[in-house]
Amino acid sequence: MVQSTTRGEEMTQKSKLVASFAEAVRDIPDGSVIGFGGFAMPGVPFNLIKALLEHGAKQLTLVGNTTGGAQQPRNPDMGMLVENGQVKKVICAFTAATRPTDVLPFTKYYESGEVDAELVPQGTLAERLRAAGAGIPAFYTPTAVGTELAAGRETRVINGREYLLEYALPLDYAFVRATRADTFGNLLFHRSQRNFNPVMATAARVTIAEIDEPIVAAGEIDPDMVHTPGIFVHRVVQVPPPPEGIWPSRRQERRR
Amino acid sequence: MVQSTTRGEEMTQKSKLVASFAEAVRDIPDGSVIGFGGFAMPGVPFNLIKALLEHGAKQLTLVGNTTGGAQQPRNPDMGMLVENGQVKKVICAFTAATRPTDVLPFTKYYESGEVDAELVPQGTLAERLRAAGAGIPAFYTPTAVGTELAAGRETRVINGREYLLEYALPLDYAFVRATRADTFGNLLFHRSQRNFNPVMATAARVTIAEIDEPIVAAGEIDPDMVHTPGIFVHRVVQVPPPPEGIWPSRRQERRR
Amino acid sequence: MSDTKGLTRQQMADRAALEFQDGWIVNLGVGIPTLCSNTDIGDRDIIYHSENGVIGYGAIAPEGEEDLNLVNAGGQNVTLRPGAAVVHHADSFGVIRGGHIDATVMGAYQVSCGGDFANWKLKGQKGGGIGGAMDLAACAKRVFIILEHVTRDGSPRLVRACDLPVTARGVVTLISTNYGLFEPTGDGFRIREIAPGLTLEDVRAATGAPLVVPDNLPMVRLAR
Amino acid sequence: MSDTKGLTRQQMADRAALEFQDGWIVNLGVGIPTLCSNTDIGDRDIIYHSENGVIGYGAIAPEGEEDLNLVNAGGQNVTLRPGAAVVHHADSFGVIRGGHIDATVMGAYQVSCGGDFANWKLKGQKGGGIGGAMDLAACAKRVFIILEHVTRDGSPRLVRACDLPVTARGVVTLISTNYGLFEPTGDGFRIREIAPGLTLEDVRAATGAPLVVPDNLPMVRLAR
Repeated sequence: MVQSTTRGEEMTQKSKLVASFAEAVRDIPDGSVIGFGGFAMPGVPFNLIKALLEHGAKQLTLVGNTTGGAQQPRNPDMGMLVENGQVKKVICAFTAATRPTDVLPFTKYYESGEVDAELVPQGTLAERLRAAGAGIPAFYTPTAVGTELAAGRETRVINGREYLLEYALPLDYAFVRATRADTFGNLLFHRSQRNFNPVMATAARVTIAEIDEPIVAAGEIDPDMVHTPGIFVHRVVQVPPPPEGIWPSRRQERRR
Repeated sequence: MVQSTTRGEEMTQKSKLVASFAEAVRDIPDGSVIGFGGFAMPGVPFNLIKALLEHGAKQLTLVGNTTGGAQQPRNPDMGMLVENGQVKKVICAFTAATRPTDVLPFTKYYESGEVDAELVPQGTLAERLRAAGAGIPAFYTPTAVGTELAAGRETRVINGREYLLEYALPLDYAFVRATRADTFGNLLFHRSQRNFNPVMATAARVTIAEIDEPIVAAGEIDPDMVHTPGIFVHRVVQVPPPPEGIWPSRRQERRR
Repeated sequence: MSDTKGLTRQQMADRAALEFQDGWIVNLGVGIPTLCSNTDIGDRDIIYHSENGVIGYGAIAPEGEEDLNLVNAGGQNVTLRPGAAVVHHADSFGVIRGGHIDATVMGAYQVSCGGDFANWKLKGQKGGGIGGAMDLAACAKRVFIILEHVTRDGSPRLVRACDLPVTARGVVTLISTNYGLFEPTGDGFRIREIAPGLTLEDVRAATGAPLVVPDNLPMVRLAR
Repeated sequence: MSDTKGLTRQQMADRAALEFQDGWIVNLGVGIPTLCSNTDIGDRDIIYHSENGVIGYGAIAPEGEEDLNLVNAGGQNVTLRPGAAVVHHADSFGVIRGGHIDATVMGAYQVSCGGDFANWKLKGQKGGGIGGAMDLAACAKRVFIILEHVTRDGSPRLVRACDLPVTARGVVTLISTNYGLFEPTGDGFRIREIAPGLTLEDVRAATGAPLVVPDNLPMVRLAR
């Protein structure tokens, strides 16, 4: 559908297409810092998380909005890596669910001290990742000033307002999910599937993407329409149809 | 061509379409800080600059990559506003041309002290504008450390490297040029027309956009494909065909 | 919901939503605030923003027509209105921190008369659930809080000082409870409107700081 | 160009370009560096980035086929290669500052043996032309400088210390001049290759800091 006016040879003959999720995560060592796109169901790299569960790397630091598991049905999430004993620390915007009546599977691991967590406001989390990708080592933000999260930390008054110093959050690996990709790794997201995925991709040394639609040749995506440029993406894997591949499902509401 | 799956009423019945460039700039007061998109020929809001020349607002601070005028043919540029006596200060990445043999019309106004200038590395300029739009009052960057531009300014060592503190650069008005727009102000840029335009739009209290293609109804642009969301755009003006409207032209190379 | 006095949850949301002005960009938190989008506010156009980068979402998607890649901040499958745009998470919080949100509506455990509020951490809890609340609270032009006037055990939620960890300080501009509509004044709460079936003494007894009462106290307005 | 000894401008660019490795992301500055894209480096794929947000541009557009909204950093109408992407200026400098540029190639007035270089301001000038040079110099993985070995009046451009205001300090990794290929060592310049027709004594006389000379000094390599 999109029209391309590119010309000449592809920028690289070396496709970034990887045949399986297992192969895509095989080299991830113990101790890695891994970021996960996704907000609620859309954009979560379910299949890569499943492969990482099977891969078994340990002492991981996970970065993402939430550890998951408050909603049913439950697809692979960061919390499962915790339950599987692979995780040292989680950096996220929720260590407990939004509604006090919900229980995140992760919470008990955190409360017992088995797994560490760093609780970060969602916008600060997104900005710290963006900063890491954009070479900004630190920045000031009004968020969390005057709260427990700012206790003992450096603040600065600028134009009469107090701001909190925050540092970039670089990743070793990012797992993302996109709708469309070409073999060079250019990505397009559909609707709110985008969320954290583009900033995770820029913050990581190695970005691995699982892709909904058949992966196309470089040149098939209009350069103006790319959400994440291929230079930020290192491996792309095609999500197979269900049940082999894991896809977003309709959420079961508890109250109707 | 783009497919829309939006539904229901438009978000606002109040179109942002303004009938003329003169009307779009009419309320700009003396002393305003105005940002201009554009890098070389693409994305420069020629028609809005022309209207501002005719409007005559004075004591302006202009923000943009360069003041222009090194290349022929010369279309309306920031330098013309300087020559027209409307400008107090320019914040830009060039007060002189890249090639020492080129002469910018602006340079003599700066050298004589008639107009002030703040020389900012191009990436720092873009990031300061982005910061203003994104509510980041200040940030650190490795750029310009150890140079004359950093003399006497605050630096900070983070993870063993020295960084320079830079502040957000908010604008009163931004002038941008885009290829496509809807009546809600959502913008699409073609190729390198994009450049500074999206960051100028987010940094400004009021963004005025001149548009190449016929302006479409809200809902005609795929929400995934929007480069600048309409919430950042306040007035859109259709560029008429030449000669009434001013369009990018082929550059005349001096050396063939 | 243990306290059934006064307004229903939808009415509390309605009263807050009636404050929205034409063209506002509004962010609705999970829980009662999401009900604000059901309120009939006439021909005023509101642009709903959610933290995950959706600008201009509309009604909940009809069953069977959901786009599973399109949710609001509460994870519900929504629709988009013509003119909508999608951005990534860092840009979405750029919209918030950049001061482009005219009003954010959130739930809370407590609000103080100094405009502080608490909604991310329970007493004695390790960690909590912040989400986008601290960003929204610190940066939106107006912070509206909707909450039940008292806790399940009858204690006031409108207090002199929050004893729970705060989400932000001095930011709340309006409070809609089942007992009425309030504004923090610094020393107490100005009651702007009172819920039907409640007396001023009922409200006073259930509020943890002095009430500032106007000469004529209207009932809560629920229709435009 | 007043000094016609040694390599041509295209040859100086060719020699720098031969250093590019497969898959590198490269930013070419205006002037001689743009000639690097003409060099035949075989089947090595290079992704060219320009400051205005174009990732993956290709050859100069044929006359009559220019897209007037598509230029490189020098303002020339270029083409895009399949797989190209366009981003805005802040994101484009995110690519640069984020350390994603494998090599930046720039012109300069002077380079010091400590790896400093100067290319934005002439002596006594008020202001100057920085553009993206300081960002690229501070953040690219490798900084290659291409310049004429001596000034028009015969003074060395490879010096102990720059007397012009520097663009960045200690960043230059490779220098391609019409006299040969050099690397700053801190105390001097290591000559890696010498241009045909020049003697070591010619080079030494025209260089403002000690030369470090290998046992076998090859001629400048101009083909892959």
